[in-house]
This record gives sequence, structure tokens and C-alpha cells, in this order.
Amino acid sequence: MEKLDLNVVIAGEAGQGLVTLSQILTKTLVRAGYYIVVTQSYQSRIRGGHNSYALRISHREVVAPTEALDLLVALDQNSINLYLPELSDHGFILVDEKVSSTVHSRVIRAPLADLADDKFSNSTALGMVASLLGLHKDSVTRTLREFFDKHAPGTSDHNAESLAAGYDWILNYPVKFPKLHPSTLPEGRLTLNGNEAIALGSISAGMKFFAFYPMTPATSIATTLAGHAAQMEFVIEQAEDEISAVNMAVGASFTGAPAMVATSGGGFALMTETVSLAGMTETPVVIVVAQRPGPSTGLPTRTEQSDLEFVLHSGHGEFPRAIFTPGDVEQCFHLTIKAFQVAQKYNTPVFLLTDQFLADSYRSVGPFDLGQLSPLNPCLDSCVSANPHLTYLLTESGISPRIFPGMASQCVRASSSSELVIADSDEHTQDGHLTEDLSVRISMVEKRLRKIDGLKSEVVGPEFIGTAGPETLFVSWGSSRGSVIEAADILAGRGRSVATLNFLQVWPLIPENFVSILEAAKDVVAVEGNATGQFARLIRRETGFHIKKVIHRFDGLPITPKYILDRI
Amino acid sequence: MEKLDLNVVIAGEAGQGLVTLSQILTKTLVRAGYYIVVTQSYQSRIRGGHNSYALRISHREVVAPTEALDLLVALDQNSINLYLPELSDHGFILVDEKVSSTVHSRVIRAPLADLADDKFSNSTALGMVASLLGLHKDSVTRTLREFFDKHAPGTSDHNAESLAAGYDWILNYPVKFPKLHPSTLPEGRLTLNGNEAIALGSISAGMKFFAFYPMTPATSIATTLAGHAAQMEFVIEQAEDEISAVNMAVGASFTGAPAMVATSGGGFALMTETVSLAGMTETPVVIVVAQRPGPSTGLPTRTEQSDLEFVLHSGHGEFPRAIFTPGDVEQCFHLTIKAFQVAQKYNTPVFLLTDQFLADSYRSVGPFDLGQLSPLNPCLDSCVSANPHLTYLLTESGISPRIFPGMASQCVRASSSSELVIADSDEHTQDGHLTEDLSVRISMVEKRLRKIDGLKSEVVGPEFIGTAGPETLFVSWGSSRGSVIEAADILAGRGRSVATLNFLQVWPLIPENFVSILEAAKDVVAVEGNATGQFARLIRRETGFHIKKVIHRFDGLPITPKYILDRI
Amino acid sequence: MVNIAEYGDYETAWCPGCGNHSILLALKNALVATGLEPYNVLFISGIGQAAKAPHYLNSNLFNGLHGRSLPVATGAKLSNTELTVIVESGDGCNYGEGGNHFLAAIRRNLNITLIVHDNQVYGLTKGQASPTSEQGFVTKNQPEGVFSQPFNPVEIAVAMNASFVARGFSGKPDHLSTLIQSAIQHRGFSLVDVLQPCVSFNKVNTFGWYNQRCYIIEDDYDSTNRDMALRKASEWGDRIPLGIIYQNRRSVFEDRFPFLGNGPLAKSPVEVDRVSQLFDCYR
Amino acid sequence: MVNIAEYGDYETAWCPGCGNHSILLALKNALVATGLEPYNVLFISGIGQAAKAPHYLNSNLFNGLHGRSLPVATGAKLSNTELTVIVESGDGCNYGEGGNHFLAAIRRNLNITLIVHDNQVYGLTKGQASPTSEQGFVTKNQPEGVFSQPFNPVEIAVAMNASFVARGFSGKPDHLSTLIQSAIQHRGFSLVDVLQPCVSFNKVNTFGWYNQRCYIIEDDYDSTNRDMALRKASEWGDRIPLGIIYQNRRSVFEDRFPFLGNGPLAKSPVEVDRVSQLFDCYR
Ligand SMILES: Cc1ncc(C[n+]2csc(CCOP(=O)(O)OP(=O)(O)O)c2C)c(N)n1
Ligand SMILES: Cc1ncc(C[n+]2csc(CCOP(=O)(O)OP(=O)(O)O)c2C)c(N)n1
Ligand code: SF4
Ligand code: SF4
Ligand SMILES: [Mg+2]
Ligand SMILES: [Mg+2]
Repeated sequence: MEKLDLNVVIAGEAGQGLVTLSQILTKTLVRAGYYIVVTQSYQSRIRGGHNSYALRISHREVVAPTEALDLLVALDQNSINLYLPELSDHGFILVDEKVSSTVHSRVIRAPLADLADDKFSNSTALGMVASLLGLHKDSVTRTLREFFDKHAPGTSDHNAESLAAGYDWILNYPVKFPKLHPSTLPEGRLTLNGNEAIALGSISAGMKFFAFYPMTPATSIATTLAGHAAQMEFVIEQAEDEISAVNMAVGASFTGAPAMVATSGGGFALMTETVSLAGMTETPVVIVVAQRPGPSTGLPTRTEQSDLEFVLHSGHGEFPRAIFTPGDVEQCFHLTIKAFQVAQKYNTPVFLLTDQFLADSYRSVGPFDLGQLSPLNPCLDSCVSANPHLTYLLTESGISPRIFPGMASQCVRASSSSELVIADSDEHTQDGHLTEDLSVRISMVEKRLRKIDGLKSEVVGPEFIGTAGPETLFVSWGSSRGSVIEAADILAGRGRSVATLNFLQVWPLIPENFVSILEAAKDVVAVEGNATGQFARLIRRETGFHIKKVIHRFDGLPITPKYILDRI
Repeated sequence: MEKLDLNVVIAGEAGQGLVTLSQILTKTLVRAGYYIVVTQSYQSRIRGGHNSYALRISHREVVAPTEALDLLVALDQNSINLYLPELSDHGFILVDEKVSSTVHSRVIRAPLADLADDKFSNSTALGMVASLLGLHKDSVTRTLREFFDKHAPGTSDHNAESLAAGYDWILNYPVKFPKLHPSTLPEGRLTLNGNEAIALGSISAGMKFFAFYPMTPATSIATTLAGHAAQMEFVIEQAEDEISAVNMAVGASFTGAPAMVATSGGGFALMTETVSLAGMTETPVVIVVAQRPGPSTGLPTRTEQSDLEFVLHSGHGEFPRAIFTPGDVEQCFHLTIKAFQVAQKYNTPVFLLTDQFLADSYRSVGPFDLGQLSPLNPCLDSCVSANPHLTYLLTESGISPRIFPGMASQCVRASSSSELVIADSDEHTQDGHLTEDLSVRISMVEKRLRKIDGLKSEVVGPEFIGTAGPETLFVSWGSSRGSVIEAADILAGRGRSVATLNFLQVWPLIPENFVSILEAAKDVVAVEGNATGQFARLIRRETGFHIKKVIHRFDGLPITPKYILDRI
Repeated sequence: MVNIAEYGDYETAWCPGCGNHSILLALKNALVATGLEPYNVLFISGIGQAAKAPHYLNSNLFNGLHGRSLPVATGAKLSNTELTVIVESGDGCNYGEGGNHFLAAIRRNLNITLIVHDNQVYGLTKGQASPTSEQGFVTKNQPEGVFSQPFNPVEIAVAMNASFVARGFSGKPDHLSTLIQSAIQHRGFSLVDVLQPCVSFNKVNTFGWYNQRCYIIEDDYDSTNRDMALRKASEWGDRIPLGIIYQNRRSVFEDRFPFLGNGPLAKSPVEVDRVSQLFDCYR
Repeated sequence: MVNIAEYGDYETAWCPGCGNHSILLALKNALVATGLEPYNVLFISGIGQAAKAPHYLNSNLFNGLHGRSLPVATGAKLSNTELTVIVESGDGCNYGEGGNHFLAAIRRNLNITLIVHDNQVYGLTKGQASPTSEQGFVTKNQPEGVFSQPFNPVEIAVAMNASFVARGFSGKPDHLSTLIQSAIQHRGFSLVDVLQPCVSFNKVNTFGWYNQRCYIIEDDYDSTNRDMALRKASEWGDRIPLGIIYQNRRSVFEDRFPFLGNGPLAKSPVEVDRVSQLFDCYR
């Protein structure tokens, strides 16, 4: 028996080693050429409670999470109680016989302690899963060894032995578990989650300064970057608070280092004054906002898409900005690069808006074409605008040429006082000094807002998938993309005329890019991870097009294809 | 010669006593039964520069500032240079002969030093103005004496003598200055600016706690309140920063004191995390945002209406709120009271959105009917919801009954542990404890958002003035109201079919209240003190109605009738 | 008489072996010893592992934002001075995100108690450095170790003349309990910085590490002597003093508002008569 | 050789008689004395009267937000360690709104200089109390006088082992100029708290008030002795010491990033080769 895709869930308490087991399995699968979609579900605690790691696997591209349950690795009894009712017909639950006494035809109570040292029982279980899935013992062993050599040197052999014991035990166990279809994907793909892709994207873009204050689900961007900072020679600093983090980034950017910060809703709230500062001083900065359910502390480890309007209008006063909303891990990488380029070109704050689901969701990502990469080189573009230099030279595009303090064009050392850089948060004259001349005010407002035209010319338009003029058109932004696409596929399979329109950038919006698509559809359905339909409202505001049906989700879990289909 | 209204401008450097002179004059006029509209224009400095205080006076109601210049009291030469070209045909400039050597038929160079002690020359000038305007010497002298008795005891006599000398000198001076029409207004009216009206409104509403961090143009709310705190027995505290100010207010409100904060854009940005906290913990708090031109520090002492979208979407996550936008000083008073009532009833943050023009604009305000006043009495409404008390009891309205820590229903001292109050910024169960139960999450989101229905039932609808189905309909919000009304009046006088629709509350919006009015007009013109037409966008988002013409102003000055007429 | 059962017994979300468990117990014992009824006590906390503590107590609670518990407590106490207000949160909350409020609270000197669970790390967010982490402390986010000099809250509190400054250790819960009791009873702003092992993320400052170094200050120590206190407060390293490091009788902030003596603000609504008088100033 | 003219001569928006004028002059003289070219210096300021100072100098400037100049300076310095970074702002900016950054900056110890124009009042917003205002100080917003205990920045800086701590007085501009010079030349975080009369809003701490009390520290004072420094730093009242109160040779934050020695970050863009290697970790 073969299945097109399988959903494996590893569940248990925090602190039981669930993530280690899962990650080795994930990497093995990616290396074996499978597509995956990972959904991590955890609580705001370090030990205990209930966590799960769901791993959807297929040889065909999969883009969305699923509720299906083909194999549960239960690390505690609670997980069995929770998931047993959800088990699919051909599904199994794997559990240590010491952990659970549940007797059920679909529960495999494995004698882990008999097979190997109890300390390594997760590796034994991993061996069993690998065996059930039909993975090569060698490949999973190699990944496991690599992992433990790095993280717990000296334990590799024991873990590998346990793995082998588990693997072999399953071979003799009388179950008919569906096998994965052999994969045909070429090697060399990466295992990345959204946050790692953003971290790698930022480095690839040419970031030289990153500051942060820890906040779930953004923290792992910092953690990933911290691991590469020394080697890549960029500065990373944990600030005393978010206000400091973003002001540090502004300071670094002002002196020439492409800079980024990453946070979540509450931390971002503290940054909003400085968003406005960046807009006014025309200092580029990339701000990642990884959403989680609010208001306030909300559900700090869960997912939601409810900060779109907040981010779009953050900061007092009026100034240009761009907001990218990657729909998958690969887009996280590419749009981070784009965000840096746009910020640097238009000297303004640019946002990446993601969420916990995407931040933590591992995928198999095709190798990036690094040949195409041209990291920012601020010096190349830096140029003195006048004599003396005018920070806010009035131009047609609204973009004023920049130099950095202490440096003249092309980062040659400054050698005269006509190469000074003066920036001001007050309204200012072209030379950067504060002014109360109200006619200058008008020209400066207009100058800044003129940059919107340029920003529009750079817009990453929405992605349309499906037949033109469909009966049903799903509109998504950000991480709902995958589920919308799969839901549409399923409906199309059932003979429905259906398409999706997925926004990878929600600001600026260019109505001409998509209104005709909206109008051509019979029913337009927005799918958003929030309670009020923020993006649908925005579309109406910008285009007049009223999306009357919105599928909302706000229980902290990612939108799935089934969630959509149940509501259509 | 009589004029229906006169515009007097007192101008000079900061620190020249311009405000004292102006305020005595203002109060005298109000006491004499005149309507006034004051426009204060000042710079971000304490001495020097150029400030002005424009005082429009009429026996008929006036609601808007004007550019007309009938009398300039120039305290420096610079003011003469600036204003001479603007002088109306019958206008005059009054200046100390020692200050200016400008010779011009319309410049009255007064020998102030000859008439009285130089130290009191502003009072001498004041006497001249009073005399020119035809005010009674006694009434202006009384107001002047009151002022100096309070602020500079011992100087009253000298000031009064100087005033008299100036007054008498003008009587013999050969000018034909238009006289004010005698006023018929009853006595007992108040001289108030927007900030004072908010301060008095808050006290009248029953406020018991106010925290602030100084920020122009909001500071004078604090200053006004500070002057009354001891007498009225409420707590006022200057916090270490805005974050602290608003968290103090939340703490005070949680324990039962109706609470308010006041700030401007940048300071408000720092409060946004706590706006969301108030939304989540369902703690009432009134937040005054007095707008000034942004982004960032911008023009810190000028006016603008560019924080509407920011305030509307401030705070991460989704929760109910209301935003009041008083159009004049009287509305500042009444809507502050309303803001407290709504906040207290729906346990959520409520905003008052004003701007520098309105904050500093003195008006003659009819005596309030304090018989109608019923200040909040939190104890009367406080009531235990269940046994034990549930902070977040699920109700149909979404409103959960409150008690305060240490107190049971009606503020009787708590006497058992079933009268505890537990509030949480995390998602929580009804008892207030944090939860990760995702089904509870759904019910709590829905509970909070249900309060929007109640908020809608309380909405202060927009004010429609003019003939139904006009050719031109002006839409305003906040302080642009007066100018829009006057512009419409002028156009109506010219035979145009015109009306105005003025929003005193911009959130929630109830389309049924006004869409038909918009649709009935041939041309709809929004008038907004910003560059992007934020309210017009909001209307489109909420109703689909697209206001295509927006008159913007963003040079830091208030919108005037002339500004509108020039652009129609 | 209150008994400990009234403060409840809850399952916690803390790791087994975490110092927080003992702090919670010490706190409950202190509350019982001071005879405080749960409904007369108001806890204010921020966000973090420490900040969860009051959820495991049967009492009034406002669990607000990370770093902002002191301002909330300030507003709450001023609005009802009859409440015993206790702020309970972590080192990150109070000395990191909330550092500015810590300074301001000491300067104000309200009669409130601040208990800081000081595990020298950010626990809930999985082990980043905190302001009290030592130089060289290695974490996933600080792989080269911490660069900044650690913040010594006790020393700074003394230098700022905080009204009551104490240090406890979760490994000495009885001693800690008496410290908390004294802090609550002290009239003025009271800081109890509690050393607390985080078994999951702080593998340097472990129970053993603290236990070896911590000693209870000699009986003859004079905690009212500021010079001595400054010296004592600066001790950190091989020997770490526990106990009341410093106390004084500074006047209390809420006393400056005489009308607060009349009871909670909620109970004295504004009187219309007084409002009318006010308006006369504007006529 | 730089001469003072290169730093320009601007009209200011300050009141006549304000202490800021002398501070500006002292600063210019210090810059000239240290031989710094205007284009190698970067000023960072916040919002307030003090924060305007760098607008009246011909130099690089980032005039940011009220209270946030230290974080901006941190980012700027780390991105280009060749710059001489000077933060110039008021007491409200640095000890009020920005208090948390003040603590963090001392702990980090970057080689930057912080000059605080300390007029014990909020000048630009028209005379509210600042963290350094004395108890009882009456303002329109504090009509009953200030309740909180004043913040002594010099004392706290010493208690936190700040690398260089000095106090100057605008009334002694030559002395102040040498202090600023030493601060700039000191490698590490340097604080110069400058007492400055605000003629418009501080009628208590006037020029005369300061002048009467301020004295220049004895020649034989050892500013490297922390105990002595703590005592000296706590002096305030009838006698107020001016001079370098404390200094030490703590290691400097930016040295912990060895690659910063290669010059400004802007000049070493990311190399594609190195990026490719990175990706291998994720295969
Ligand atoms: C504004 C904001 N920033 C960041 C966070 C994320 N956060 C939650 S707890 C925490 C650290 C907690 O450390 P500490 O206060 O020491 O408590 P502990 O968990 O160690 O007890 C952080 C950074 C947050 N909730 N809010
Ligand atoms: C976030 C924010 N809050 C408040 C203000 C208003 N503000 C401008 S200057 C200032 C006080 C300045 O005092 P200080 O730093 O002592 O400088 P001084 O004017 O006395 O030199 C304040 C509160 C602001 N600009 N930004
Ligand atoms: S992570 Fe640390 S502080 Fe948090 S519960 Fe576990 S041991 Fe305690
Ligand atoms: S207000 Fe004070 S600090 Fe500001 S310029 Fe005037 S005297 Fe100086
Ligand atoms: Mg901690
Ligand atoms: Mg000051």
C-alpha cells in the first residue's frame, strides 16, 4: 500500500526531546527528496504541557498542513488520549509500552527499554518511525550522527545503536503501514523553516547589523543569526528592550550598515515611534513582525494574522513603507532580500509580516541560485548630493542620494566639512537641519510621499493560480497561501471552477494588478487568520471591491485546507 | 463703521509676554459677550522666533479661524514685515515706536515709554487694543487686575495704570477703526480652549487618576488638571515615560479609579502595547491624542490630523475601541464625558483625538448644564458576577460585571476569597487565569468583539448641516468642522447648494447613519488636515462610498474657510 | 487567622527542580505569617516564568505586560492604598525591559513590595542572557558569551536609597520567607531580589553554585548604615550575602496625597458641587 | 589643525542667559583641543533644548527621538568604530524617558561620550520636573512640588562602574571644556553631567545657586579609587564637586567584535562565497 502523502505527528510534553527526534526525521526526509510541511504546536512553558510536531510528507509538492493523522509518536499517555479519535483508518500510534497501557489494534506498544538504553529511547522510536516510513537505515543514521556529534558529542554511537534496534524491531513487527512513494527530487535541497529562511535571506541581502529583544515567535531569527554572526562578520546585539533594538538598527543604518530587527506584536508596538523616525529621517530599516494571537500577550506560542492593519498604520504621521507577506519558506528567503533592496533604495522602513506557523514550519527548499545574488554594497551607491551634501535633497523620485558620516562618495574617507550628514526627526530643510518654515514642510511631505510611486514600481504582484474567471476565487495573504492553494486544488478535483489570488506584498497595493481578477470571479472568498477580515477591508478601501465572504480563523492554529473546505 | 467680525493678531517673539496680553484680552471679550476663535501659532522654543495669537471676534457665532487681519499688535519689527502685506483695507498695526520705525498710514507707532513704565508696556498696548475695539475700560481693567493679582501679586496697580494710559491715548488718536457690534450674549460664559475643556470634562466625568509625560500639544491638559487635583481629590502623576503613564492608568482603573492619559503622536506610539493590554484585560482607559504634524518629531508645535489611522489600528491583535473627534471646544467637554462613560461601560480603551489647533483654541463656551451631570461612580455599578467572581464572565453583550480588588459589589470591603479579581494579558478563562485551551480562545475573542455592537448603539452620529441632497457636501472630522461649516455658509450665501457632514466620532462607524447622505450629494468633498485623506479612505473601507475629492492641508496650520474656498 | 490553604494549591507550568517552586512556597508562608487575607492582597506581574507565580496563588492579580508591572502597581496602589500590592516578576522583566520603571519606583517610594525571581537568564523565551547574566555567560543567542557587565540590582537599589533592599535565595526558603515578610511589613518600596536556579537554561548559576556562595548576613550587621550597606551590596562572587542589606524610613509617596487616606478612590466619586466651583475659574 | 571656525557659528533658539550657550562653546573648544575634524565626529541627540545643541555645530548629526539617543549611538558606533560618537541631550532625555538606555549603555561600555545638559527641569516643554529636580521643586505641573527623590546620575554611574564619570558646570566653561576633552579621549563610555541653569524655568537652581555650591575637586583626588569615588559622587547639597569623579579601564564593548577593526561595516559588504558555505549547514 502506498499513500500520496503521510502525516506523522510526534507529540508529548515539552522537554521530552520531541523536537530533536522530529528534526532528525525531518532532515532525513528532506535529504531523501521528500516535500514536507511541518506544523509546530507548543505551549508557553519549558517542561510539561502538550506539544506536537506534525510532519506532512509527500514525494509531490505539499504546501499546507493537514489534520490527517497517519502515524502518531506518542511520548506520553495524554497524546494518545488526544489523538486516538483522530487516527485515520490505516493509521498507527507508536508508544513506549512503559508510557502507555492503552490496548488497541492501532497502538503499537514498543518495548523500548528492552531494545536499547532508556536514555536513548527517542532514537529507538525514531528508528521505528524511519522503518515504518520505509526510509533507509543508513540515511537516518547519518543524519542522527551528525546531529549528536554537534549537539551532544560522545553520544552518537549509543543513539545510533538505539536507532538500529528500533528500526530492525519494526521490520519484524506485523503492521501494514502505507509506504511513501519513492521520491525523485534531486539532492542538495535545504531544510529550512520560515525564520531560518529570513535569517539566511537577510545575510544574503547584505545585512550587517541586527538587534533584537527576544520574543516568540521571532526569537529564532536571532538565534539563527547569532550562530552565523562571527563567521559572516555582522554585528548582532540583544538590546535592553525593543525600543533600543530598533533605534540601534536606525543608528547602524544611518552610518551605513544595512540593518534589521525582528519581533512580534507587543514588541513591535514599542517600536512604532521609531518606525516613524525611520520614515522621517529616511533611514532604511527592515522590520520583521512574526505574528501571534493577540491582543496583548494573547497566545504567545500560537499563530494568527491579526497585525496587518497595525503594521500598515504603525507610526504617527504619514510616510511611505512596504510590507511583504511571504506565503512559504522559500518566499521568506526571497522577500527578505527584496525587503532589504527596497528599504535601501527608498530609504524608508520596510516590513516582513509572517506568523508563528510559517516561522516554525520546516520545508524542503530548493537550492537557491546564489549566482544571482548581489548583496547590498552601500558604498557603491553612496554619493554626495551637492556641495555641501544635502541629506534631504529634493528630487523627482523623492529619493535623496546618501553618504555616511565620516565618508564621502563610495565610502572614501570624508575629507571636508562639505561631506557632513545631518539627519533630523523634526521637519527639516534639505541640509537636514530642523526648520519651522512651513513652505519647506510642504515640499518635504511631498518629497517623502513621492517615494510611493517608486515603491509601487517595485511591487511584487499577487500570484494568481487557477483558471481565469473562476466560480470561486480564494484570496490569501501570507502563510494562508498554501492551504488556500490546496483547498482550491481539491475543489478543482471535484470539478469546481476555482482559483486563488495570493498576496506576497500587501502594501502598496496596485488595484490595476488584481481588481479585474476579483471582478471576473463569481464568488470571492478571503481567507485570513484573524477575526475581522483585515485584508478584505484593505482591498475595499483601496479598490472599492467588497469581498463579502471571509473565512476567519483565530483559535491559534494555522488555516488548513480542510478548515477552508468545511466553510465553503 | 461697524464690522461683523474682527480678527486681531498679537505677534512677536516668544517670551515677550504675548500670551498674557492675549489672554486678558480674550477673557475680556468673552465676558463682554463676544464669540471668539483663537488660533495660537508658536515655535518649538521658549524665547525669540515668531509667535502669534490670532483672535477672531464677533457678536455672532464664529466657528473658524480666518486669515483676515484687522488689527495687528506687533511686538517686534519682524511681525510688521510679515503681516503688513496681509493687512485689510481698514486694518491697523499697533507698535511701540521704539520697536519699529516703519512709517505707514496704517501703522500706529505708539509712544509706549512716554505713556507708562516700560515694564508694563504690554498692558499699555492692551489698553490701546481695548480702546480700539470699543471695550469698556472697566471690564478690561477688572480682568487685567484679576490676572495679575493671581500671577504677579503687587503689580496690578502698575499694570492697570498703564492700561488706562494706553486706553485714553487711543481715544484721542485720529483713527477710524471699525467698532464691534454690541453683543447680546448672556453673561456667565466660559473662556476655554480645547485642552481645558477636556480637563474639565474629565473631572466632570468622574476621573480619579491621571498620568502623563509632557508632550506638546497635550501638556496643557496635565497643567490644567494639576491645578485642580488637590481640590478635586484625584491623583495626578508625571510618569518616567509614556509607557509608564498608560500602565499606571491601567493599574488605577483596574482598582477602580476612572483613569485617563494625554499625549501626542510619538508619545502615543509608546503607549500602543498597553492599548492592546487594556483591550485584552478589559480595563477601561481614556486616551487623549492631541495631534501635531509628523512623522516623528515633525513640527512639534503645529497642527495636523494625520494620526487617525494610527490610533484606529493601534495595538496588536483585535479588540473593540471607540474614537471621538470633537469639532470644537464645547464638544471637547461633552465628548470627554462620553468617552469616560463608554470606556467604563464597555471596559475597553476609548480615544479622544484632537489636534494642536483645537487644543490651544480659546472659545466662548456657554455655561454647561451641570444639573445633568452624573459623574461616574464605579462602586454603584460594581458587582460580583458569580461565586467565585469571574472577571471575564461570558455574557451576551460581551460586558462582564466588574468588582475591584479588595472590594465586593458596590465597593463593600471584600470578605472572602470568592471576591477575587484576576486579570490577564494572556488569553484567559472566565476566571482570569491564563489558558492554552483553544476553544476558550474562540469564545473570548467573540466575547470581546461582541462589545462592538454595544459601542455602536452608543455612537454619536455625524452632524448634518445644510439642505438635503446638496450639490456640494463637505465631510469633516475633528477640528476642521468649523471651517467647513463657515465655508459652506459662504458658498450658500453665494447661492450654492451646499451642506456639511461632520463626524464627532470616527469609530465605530455606522454606514446606515450617513451613506444615504453621501449618496444624495452631487459632489462629496472631504476636508482633512493630512496629506493622504485618511478619513475618506476609512469611509470607503467601511461603506464602499468613494470620496474622490479631498482637500488636504499639511503645512502645520489649521484649515480655514478661505483655504477650502480656494480649492473648491 | 489565614491558613496556607486559602492561598490555594495549583499545578504549575514550571520545570521540575526549578527554584520558582520554593519561592512560591516561601511567599505563601510569608503571606500567612503576615496574616494577610488573599482578598486584601493584589499581585501585579509581567511576563516570564517568574511572572506566572501569582497565577498559582489564590489572590487578586493583574498579569500585565513584560517589563511593565511596576507602573501598573503604582497606579493600583495610588488608587487604593488599602491594598497590599506585591509585584512579582523576573530579572528580565524588571531590570531589562522595565529598567526605567525600576529606577522610577525606587525614587517614588510607594509602599509596595517587589519580588524579583532572579535566575540570571530569560527563562520563558528559552535561555537568552538577562541583565544579571554574568560576563562570558554563553547562550544560543550569545554564543560568544555575554559582553556587558552584569547589573547588580541590590547595589543600585542601595545607591539610590531604596527604602528596603534584601536578597534571598530559593534554596533557603525559610530565610526567604522571613525576608518577604519583612518586605511586606516595611512601609515603603521594598525590593527582594531572589536568586533562583533555572535548571533548564542556566547551567552556570546552579543550585550548587548559589548554595556554595550564599551566606546569611551576620546578626550584628546594621542594615540602616548606608555606607556599610553599599559595601555589602557590592559583594558578589565567591561570597554572596543574603538578608536585609539596607533599609531606611524615607517618607512614602502616597502620603503626599492627603485625600488617599479616605480610602479607595473608587469610593469617593466626584461631587457635582465641587465641579461647579471649578468652572468659576474660567468665567 | 582644526580651528573653531570649522565648527561654525550659528544663531541658536535658546533663551539669552541660558547655560546651554556656554556648554556649546566649551564643547567646541574641546573638539578643537582634541584636534577632531568635524567630519569625523558624529553627534547623536534626542529632543529638548539640550538636544538642539548639535544643530549649532558644523558636524555630522543624527537628531532622533526624545530619550533614544544612546541606542542610536550604540548602533552607529558599532557600525563605524572610526567615528567619534558624542551623545548630547538633556536630563529628561537621558535619565527620564531614556533611563533604561542609560543603564544599558553603562553596562555595555562602548567608546562613546555622553554629555548631559542637566538643568534639573524639562526646558523645551516649558518647565516640568525632571528626574534630577529636587524634592519640593514647584512647577505648573507639580504645584505641590516634586515628590520623588532626585536621581543622582553621577552616583549611579559610579555605582555601576561606568568607565568615566565627570560633572561640569556651564558656569565654568574652561573647566568643562577640559572635562569634555578628557571624556572624548577616554576609551570607554564617558558621562559628563553638566549643571546648567535654565533661566526660564528653573528659578531654584540658578547660576548663583550652582556657583555658590560648585567646587573643583582637589588635585590630589584619586579618580580611580571606586570607594572614594562613591563617596564623592554622593556629595550634593551645600557642596557639589566638579571634575572627573571616577574612571576605570574596563574593556570596551566594540573590541568584542574583532572584525570591527577592519573599518566601517559599510565597507565590508557580504561576500557571496561565504554565504554559500553557510547554506551547507541546512543541507
Ligand atoms: C514587549 C515584550 N517583549 C518580549 C516579550 C517576550 N518575553 C516573554 S518572557 C521574556 C523574558 C522573561 O525573562 P525574565 O523576566 O527573567 O523571566 P523568567 O522567565 O526568567 O522567569 C521575554 C523576553 C514579551 N512578552 N513582551
Ligand atoms: C516620546 C516623547 N515624549 C515627549 C516628548 C516631548 N518632549 C520634548 S523635549 C521634552 C523634555 C526635554 O527635557 P530635557 O531632556 O531635560 O531637555 P531640556 O529641554 O531641559 O534641555 C519632552 C518631554 C517627545 N518629544 N517625545
Ligand atoms: S525554564 Fe528555568 S525558570 Fe523557567 S520553569 Fe524551567 S527552570 Fe524554571
Ligand atoms: S528654556 Fe531653559 S534650557 Fe531652554 S533655552 Fe531657555 S533657559 Fe535654556
Ligand atoms: Mg529570568
Ligand atoms: Mg532638562
